[in-house]
Amino acid sequence: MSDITYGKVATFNTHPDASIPMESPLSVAFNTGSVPAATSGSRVLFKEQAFLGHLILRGGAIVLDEAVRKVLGISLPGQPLGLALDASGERSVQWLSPDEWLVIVPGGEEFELEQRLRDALGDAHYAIVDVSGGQTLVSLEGEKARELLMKSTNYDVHPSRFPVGKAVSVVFGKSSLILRRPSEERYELVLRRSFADYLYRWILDAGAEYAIGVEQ
Amino acid sequence: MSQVNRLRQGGRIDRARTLSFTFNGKRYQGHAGDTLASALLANGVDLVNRSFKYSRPRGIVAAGAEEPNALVQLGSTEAAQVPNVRATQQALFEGLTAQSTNGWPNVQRDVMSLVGKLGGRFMPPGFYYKTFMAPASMWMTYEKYIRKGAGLGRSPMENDPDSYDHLNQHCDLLVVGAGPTGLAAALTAARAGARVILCDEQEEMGGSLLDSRELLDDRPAAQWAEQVISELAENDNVTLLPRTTANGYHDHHFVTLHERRTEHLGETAPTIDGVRPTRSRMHRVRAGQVLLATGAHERPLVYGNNDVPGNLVAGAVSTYIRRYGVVPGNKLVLSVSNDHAYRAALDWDEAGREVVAIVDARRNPDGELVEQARARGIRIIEGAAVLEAKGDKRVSGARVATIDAAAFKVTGQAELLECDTIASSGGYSPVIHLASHTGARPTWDDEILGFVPSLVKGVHAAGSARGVHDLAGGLADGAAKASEALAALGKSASAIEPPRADAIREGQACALYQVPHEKPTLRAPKQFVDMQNDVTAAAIELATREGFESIEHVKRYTAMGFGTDQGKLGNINGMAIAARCLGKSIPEVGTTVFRPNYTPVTFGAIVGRHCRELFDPERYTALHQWHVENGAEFEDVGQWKRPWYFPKTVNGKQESMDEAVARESLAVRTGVGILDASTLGKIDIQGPDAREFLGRVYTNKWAKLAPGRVRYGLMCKDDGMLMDDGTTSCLGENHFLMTTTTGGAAGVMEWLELWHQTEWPELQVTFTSVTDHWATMTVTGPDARKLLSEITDIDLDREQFKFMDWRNGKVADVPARVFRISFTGELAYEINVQANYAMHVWKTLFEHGKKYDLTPYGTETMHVLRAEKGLIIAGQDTDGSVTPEDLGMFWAIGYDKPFSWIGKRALTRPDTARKDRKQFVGLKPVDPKVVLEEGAHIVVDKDQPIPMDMLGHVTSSYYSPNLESGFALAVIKGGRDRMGETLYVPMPDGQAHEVEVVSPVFIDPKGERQHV
Amino acid sequence: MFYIHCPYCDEYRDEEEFHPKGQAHIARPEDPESCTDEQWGAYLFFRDNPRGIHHELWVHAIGCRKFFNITRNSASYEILETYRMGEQPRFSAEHPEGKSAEQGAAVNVADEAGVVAGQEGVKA
Amino acid sequence: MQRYSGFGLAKHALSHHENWQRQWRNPTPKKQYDVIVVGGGGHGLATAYYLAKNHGITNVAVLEKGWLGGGNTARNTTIVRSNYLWDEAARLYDHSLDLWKGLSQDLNYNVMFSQRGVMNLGHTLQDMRDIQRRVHANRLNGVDSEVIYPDQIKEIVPVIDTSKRARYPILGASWQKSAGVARHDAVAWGYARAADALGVDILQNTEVTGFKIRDGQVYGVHTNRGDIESKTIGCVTAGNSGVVAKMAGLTLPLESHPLQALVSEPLKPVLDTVVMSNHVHGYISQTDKGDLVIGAGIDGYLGYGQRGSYSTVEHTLQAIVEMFPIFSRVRMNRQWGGIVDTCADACPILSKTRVKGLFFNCGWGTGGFKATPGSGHVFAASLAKGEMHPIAAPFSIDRFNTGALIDEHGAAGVAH
Repeated sequence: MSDITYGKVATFNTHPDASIPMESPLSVAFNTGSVPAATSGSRVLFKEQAFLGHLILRGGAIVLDEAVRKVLGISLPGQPLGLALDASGERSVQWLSPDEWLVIVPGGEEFELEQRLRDALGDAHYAIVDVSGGQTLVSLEGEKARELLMKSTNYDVHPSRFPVGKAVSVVFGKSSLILRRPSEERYELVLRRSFADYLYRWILDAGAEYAIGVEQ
Repeated sequence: MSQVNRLRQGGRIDRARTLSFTFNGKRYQGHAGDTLASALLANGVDLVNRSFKYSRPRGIVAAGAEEPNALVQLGSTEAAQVPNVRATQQALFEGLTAQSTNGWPNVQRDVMSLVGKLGGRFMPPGFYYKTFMAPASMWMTYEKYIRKGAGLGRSPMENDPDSYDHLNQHCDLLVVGAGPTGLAAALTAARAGARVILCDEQEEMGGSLLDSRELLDDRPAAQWAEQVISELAENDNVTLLPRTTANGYHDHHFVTLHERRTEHLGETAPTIDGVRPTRSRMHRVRAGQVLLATGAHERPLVYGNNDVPGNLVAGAVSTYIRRYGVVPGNKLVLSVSNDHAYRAALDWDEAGREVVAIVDARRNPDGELVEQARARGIRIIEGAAVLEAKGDKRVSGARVATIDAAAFKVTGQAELLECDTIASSGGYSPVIHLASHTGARPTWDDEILGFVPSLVKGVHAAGSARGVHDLAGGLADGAAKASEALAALGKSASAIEPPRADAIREGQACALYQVPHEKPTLRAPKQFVDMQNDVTAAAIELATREGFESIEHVKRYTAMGFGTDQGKLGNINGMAIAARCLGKSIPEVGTTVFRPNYTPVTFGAIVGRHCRELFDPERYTALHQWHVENGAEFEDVGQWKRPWYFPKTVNGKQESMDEAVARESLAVRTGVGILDASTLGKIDIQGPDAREFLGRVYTNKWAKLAPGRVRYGLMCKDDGMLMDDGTTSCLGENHFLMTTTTGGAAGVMEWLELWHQTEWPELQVTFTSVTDHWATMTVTGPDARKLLSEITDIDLDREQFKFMDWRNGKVADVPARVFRISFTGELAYEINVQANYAMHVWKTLFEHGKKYDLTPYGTETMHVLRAEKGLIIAGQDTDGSVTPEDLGMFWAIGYDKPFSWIGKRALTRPDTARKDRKQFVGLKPVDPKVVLEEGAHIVVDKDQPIPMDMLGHVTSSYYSPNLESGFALAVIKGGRDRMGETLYVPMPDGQAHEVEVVSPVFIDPKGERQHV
Repeated sequence: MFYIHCPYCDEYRDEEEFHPKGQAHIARPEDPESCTDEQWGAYLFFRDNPRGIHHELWVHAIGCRKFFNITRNSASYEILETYRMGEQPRFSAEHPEGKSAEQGAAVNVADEAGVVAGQEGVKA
Repeated sequence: MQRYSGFGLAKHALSHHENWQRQWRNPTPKKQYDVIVVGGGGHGLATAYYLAKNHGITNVAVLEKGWLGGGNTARNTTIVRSNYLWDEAARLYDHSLDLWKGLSQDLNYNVMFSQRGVMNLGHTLQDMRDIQRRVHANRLNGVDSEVIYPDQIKEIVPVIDTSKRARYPILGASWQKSAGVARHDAVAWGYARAADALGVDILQNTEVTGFKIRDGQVYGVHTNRGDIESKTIGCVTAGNSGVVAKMAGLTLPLESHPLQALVSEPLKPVLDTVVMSNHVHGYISQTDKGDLVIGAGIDGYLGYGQRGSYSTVEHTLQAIVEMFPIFSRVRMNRQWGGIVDTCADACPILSKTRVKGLFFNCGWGTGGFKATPGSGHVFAASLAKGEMHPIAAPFSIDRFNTGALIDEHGAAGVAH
C-alpha cells in the first residue's frame, strides 16, 4: 500500500513498482515543438533535469533545520532567498518564505525522505507536501544565459545581486518560476507543469538570437 | 542628383559611402552618417511637408527630437510602413523610401493648400465647437468629411514583419544624455566602480561636442568625447546605449529606454550573422539614481510667416554645417536674443556662404562671439528682430525692424533683407520632460529664461538640463552631480577632473518670444507657435479673449503642444504669449506638464515578445498531447486550454458540436465516458487546525468529516456572495485536499492565505497548491465500475467504496487516489495520479475501455450533464450577486456553526434577506425542441410593452439527448415560489418562448444513479 | 512602477510581483453577529481613501506569498515603509516624519531564522 | 449669450476675430447662493446648468479648485454608451444617452457627439454568455443593443483580426450603434458657457477647505476665497470625493485609483468605431484628429497622482496589438492618468448624506464621462427638490449597508 498515515496526516508514494513510462512537463514541447540542437555556436544551453523529487516543507525554521540537517546533511537556509546544496550538488534546500522551503532530490528519493523527515519531526506543527509531478527543473548555461534571463524577468540577475547560493521566485514572461543560482556557470529554473510549454516557447524565442541549444 | 548644399569637406559623415534614397518618388543621394533631414537639405529639398490644418508648405526647422514639420511616411512595402517618422532622427540607409505625410496629390501642389489659404481665416481655434450644429441630424455627415482631413501618416495595413523585445536592466546610476555633461557624469560614476547605464537618443554619442566650435584640452571637443566613450566601453559595469531614447520616468526610478536596434540599417530588420535581431528593444531600467543630462532645446522666435521653408532654429544651422557638412541655404539672416546663437552665423560664414545680417534684439551686445562676428565684418542690426519672413515655398526675404520687446511694439521702419534662410534663437529651454513625468512641477528661472526641473528624491539634473549652458560648467556639473548621486547610494565617487574648456564670455540674453509686428497680432501675418498643430499667436490671443485663462485651457482650446513633438519648440513661446495677453508673468500663467513619451514609441516595442503565441500563457494538462492527437476542439478557460468536445469524423464528415455533445453525453448516461479534470484547483491543507479553518471559510460543516470521506463546500466572501465551490476530502484527521474551480484556483489559494496570515495566524494550518502535481481523470457512467475494476486493485464494491468516499490504490499499476464523486449524476470515479504518470494511466484506460466504447468528453458535455443534474458552475450560474440561499443550497449552510463563518453575517442584511430575491430554478420549454438562449431574460407578461419587467435570466441552457428536450437553469425573482408557473422568454424576433418553472434537477432527483 | 521592499524577502522587488489588497488594518469584527448593518457595511465597503499618507495591505504574490503593509503617500507615491502583519507603522498622517524607532516597530529587516510565520500577528 | 453658428463665424472672420466674447465670466464670489455645486468638472457644470435651466434656480455657484473641466473630464477616453446590464444602471445611462443626442443644439456648443457605435468583444464562451445576457436585458429595457459575430465585426472594423490565429479568438460582440464618442473638453466648456449665460457663477481657483455644519444641517463652505453660504450643497468631485467627504466628517464606500489612457500619433482614418475588449483588456477608438485613443483597466492601488504603473500600459498595448496586429509599427505619443473613484459594485453614488442639505454625486469609477448629461440632469432635480430623483434613488449610499448593490462588475463587459 502506498499510503501511510503519519499521525493525522496521510502520505503517499506516487511511484509505481513497475517500470511505467513517464512524461515530463516538457513532453509536449519536446514532442511537438521546436527542439534546436546545441551547436558550437550556441551561447545558451537549455537542459531539463526531469523527474526529480520535489518536496515543500512548511513550518518553523528551528524545528525543520534540525530535521533537515539530520536527514539530508544540509543546513536549512535560514536567511531569505538562500539556497543550500549537499556536497554532490544533487540535493538542495531552498528558502521560499519564512516558513516554507523547497527540497529537491534525485527522483524517487522523495517519499523515503518525507518519511525520514516525519520520523525526525515527531509531533511538531509542520507540513511536507510532495509536488514532484507539478514541476520540473531546467538548467541554463552559456555566456548569454544571463542576458536571456534579463529579457524574461525584472529581477536583477547581476552577479553582485544574484550570487551563487541564491534562489528567488520571479515573474518570467507573463508567468512565473523559481530562479536559482547553484553555481557560477549555471542557472536553474523550476517550471510549473502547466506553464512549462509556454515558458519553453518563451525561452526558445528569447534565446533564438543566441542560437540556443536544447539538450534533452 | 547633386548634393548642392553639401560642403566639400567637414562633418562627421562618411563621404566614401554614398547612399541612395527616395523621397516623394524622387531619387537622391546622401552619405553614411546622414540623417534623412541632412540628406534632404544637402540635396536642396526645401519643402518636406504640408501643415496639418492650413496645408501650408513646410521645411525642416530643427535637427533633432524637437522637429515639428519634417514628418515622413517611411517604407517601400506595405508591411514596412512607419507613419510620422521625424526626418531629423532617421539615419539614412541605402534604399530608404519616404514621403511626406500630408499633401494631395503631392506636397508641391497640394489642393488643400487652397482651402488653407481661403479657409484659414474661418478656422480660428474652437472653430468646430461653434459650427456644424444645424441641423442636428447632419453632424455625422459633416464629421465624415472632417475626418477625411484627419491624421498625419497612415497605419500599415499588413502585419509587422519585425519583432521587438524587452531587456530588464538595473544600475546604480542611469545617465540620460551623452553630451559633455552626461559623459562627465558617467565617467565619474564608472571610475568609482558603479553600475552605470548611459543612453543617448542620437546615432552617435557626444551631443553638442560633435558640432562644437570649442576645444577641450586644446583638442577638438569631439576627440575628448571619443576618448571618454572608449574608456566607458571598456568598463564591464557600464552599459552604453546609443540610439536609445529615455522616454518615460515612472515612479521609483523606473525608466523606459527605447533602443532603435535596426532602424538605421533598413526599413525592416536585416539578418545579421544568421540572426534577425529585434527591430527595437525596450530597456526597462530600474535605477538607483537617475541623472538627467538631457541638454536644452533652442526656442525659435515667433514672427510672421515663420513657418515658410528656410526658417530654422539657429543651433540646427550649426549642426547641419558642422556635423553633416550641409549648409541649408545661401544667404542667411540670423535673428537672436542671445550670444550663443551667434555660432550659427560664424559657421555659415566659415562655410563660405553669405551672412546677410545678424539681427539682435538687444542693444549693444558685447560678448566674445559678437566681437568675432563684428571682426568678420558681419552686419549686426541691434535692438531689432525679424518681423516677418517673405516667400512662399522658400524664404525670399526678411522684414527687419527695431523693436521694443518689453512694450511689444515695433519702433523703427522695417527694412527688407533679401535672403533665403532665416535662423532664429529666442533662448534655450532645459529639457525637463523626464523630471516632470513624476508630476513634479518645474519652476521658472528668470536668470536663464526657462523652466528648470523640480526633482524628486534620487533624480538629478545637470548641465543644460538645469540651465548651466556653458561647456565648462556643464562638464563640471555632470561630474559633481554624479558624485552626489552615488553618495546618496552610500558610494563614494570623486568627481573627475574635467578637461579644460576655454570660457567664452557671453553677454546677458534678453527675453523675447513673440516678435511684435506693425499690425496687431490678430491681423498680422500668421505667427506660428506650434507648427505641427498650426497654432498661431493669434489663436492664443483669441483663446484668452474668450476666457480661456489657464494655460491648460489655452493648450486644449488651441491644441498647442498636443502634436507628436509635444510642443518642444513652441510651448514656452505659447505660454509667454498667453502671459502677455493676460497681463501676467509666465509662472503665473502656469507651468508646463509633460507626459511620457519624450518622443513617440512603437507599440511593438512596448509590447515586446508578449504577442502572438506568447501574448498570454497557454496552460496544458499532462494529457494535452493526447487531446490534440485525438482531434479535440479546445475551450479557453482562464489560461487553460481545455478540450471542449471531441468531434468524430463519420464518412468523411466531421461532427458538429451539437452532434458530438449528444454522442458524448449519451455515452456517459448509458455507457462510460472520461474527462480530463486536471485543471481543477487542488490545495493540500495540513495542520491541527485545518478542520477549524475549513469551517470558517466554507459555509457548511466540517467538524465531523472522517478520513476517507469527501464533502462538497461553498465558499463566500464576507458580503455573503458565492465566490467558489468544490469538494474537499479528508485525507487524515489533520489533512485535507481541497478542490476549487478551474478559474478560481489562484484566487482561492490567495484567499486562504489572506485569512490565515491576516486574521487567524493562531490557527496551525498550511496550504500548498498541488494543482499541477496531480492529474485527474474522471471515469463516469454506468460502466465506470466495470472498466475501472479491470485495472485497479481498489475494492470498488458499492458498499466498500461508497459515493463521496475516496480510496488509495493502484490504477494501471500506478499509485492513485480515487475519489468517488460525481459531477454528472452518474457513477463516477475521479482518478488522481502523479502527473508524470498520467498519460500511461489514461492510455491504459482507453485500452481497456475499447470494449465499453469509452468516450472522451469535453467541457461542453460536462456542462450539459451537470446541468441535467442541477449542479451549478460558479461564475456561470452565479455572478457575484448570488448567495447560497439564492441557490437553494440550505443543506450546505451551517447556520448553527459556532464560528460566524465568512459570509454568514451578510445574509441577514435587509436586501440579502429579502424573500423575493432571484433564486435558482430549472426551466422547461413547453416546446421540447426549443433550446433557450443563455442570457435570455424571463418575464411574466410577454405582451408588456418595453421596458419590460424582467424576473431574471437563463444562466445555462442545453439540449438534452437524455431528456430529448431543451432545458435550462435560471435565476428568477422569488423563483422557488413559482414552481409550475408558466413564464415567457421574449426573443429579438418578437417571439416569446413559453417555459415552465421546475426544479433545477432534471435527472435522477433521488441521486440513485451516482450511488449505484 | 513601484519598487517595494518585501519585509520577508528583505529586498526590493518590482511591483509586478505584488498585488495591492486595499486599506490596511481593517480587522474583521470580533463578533459579526452583534454588528449592526451599518457596522458590517463599514467593514465591507467604507474606506478612508486619503490623499496623502495611506496604510495599505499588499501581498508578495509572486515571491514569498506573504501579506504585509505599506505606508505610502497616495499623491507622491513615495513609499515610507513596509512592515509585517501585526506590526504598527512608524509613519502616519499624524506622524508624517515618522515616530521614533522605539515607538514604532516597523522596520525593514529580514526575518530571522526560526520565526514561525503562523505567529506573526494580525491586521489590527 | 453670443450665439454660435457657421454664419456668425464667417462674420467674425471678416473682423479678424476681434469681437468674440468671453465664453464665461470670471465673477467674484457672492456671500450666499441657493445652491453650491462643489466641483467644476463636466458633472458639476451639467448639474448647475440643469438647475438653472430646468428648475429656475439660477443663484448657483460652481466652486472649482483648479480650472473647469480639468479633472477626469479632460482625461478620459470619451466613450458614450448605455448598454448596462442592470435595470437601474441602464435607466440612468440611457437617460444620459438621450440627452447626449440633442446636447450640441441645447448648449449651442458642438460637443461633437459622434454616434459611431461601440462594440464590446467576447473572446470566451463565458464572455459570450455575459454579452447575450446584457444584450437581452438591454433590449427589454429599450436600450439599443445587439449581438454580432466575427463576420459582422470584420465588416464594421476591417482592420481587426478575427482569425482563429489569435490567442483568444474573437467569438462575437455586443454592438450599440447609437453609442459613440464626444469631444470631452467641449462638454465642460459648453455646459460652463450655457450655465454662465443663465446666471450661474463659475468660480475657478476656488478651493473648498471645509464645510459649515450646524445641528446636522450644512449651511456653507469655507474656501480659499472666503466663506460662502448655502443650505443645499452638491459635491461632484470625482476622484477627490473621499477627501471632500472627510471635511464633512463623512466616509464614503469608495476608493480613488489611477486610470490610465494613451494616444498614438495622428493617423489617417483607419478605425471608425469604438472597440472594447474586457477579456484581453483594452479599448480603442480614433479621434477626428486621427489619434488612436486607447485605455484599459484601473491600477489596483489608491492613487491621486494622475499616473499609474507602466505595466498597465504594456498590458493594454499588448491587448491592442493582439486585436489589431497591424498597429504594431504605429507609435504611442502620450500617456496620462486620471483619478477614478470606484465603488465595490462599479456603480455611482447619487445620494443624500446624514448631513442635511449635503448631497454627493460620485463613484462613477471608469464610466463617468458618458453619464455627464444624465448625472447632471437627475442630480439637479434632486438638489432642487431635496429628494432624490427616481432614476437616482437606487444609487443611494445606503445600499452598501442593506446589501442592495447593483453589481455591474459581474456581467457588464468593460465598465468604461
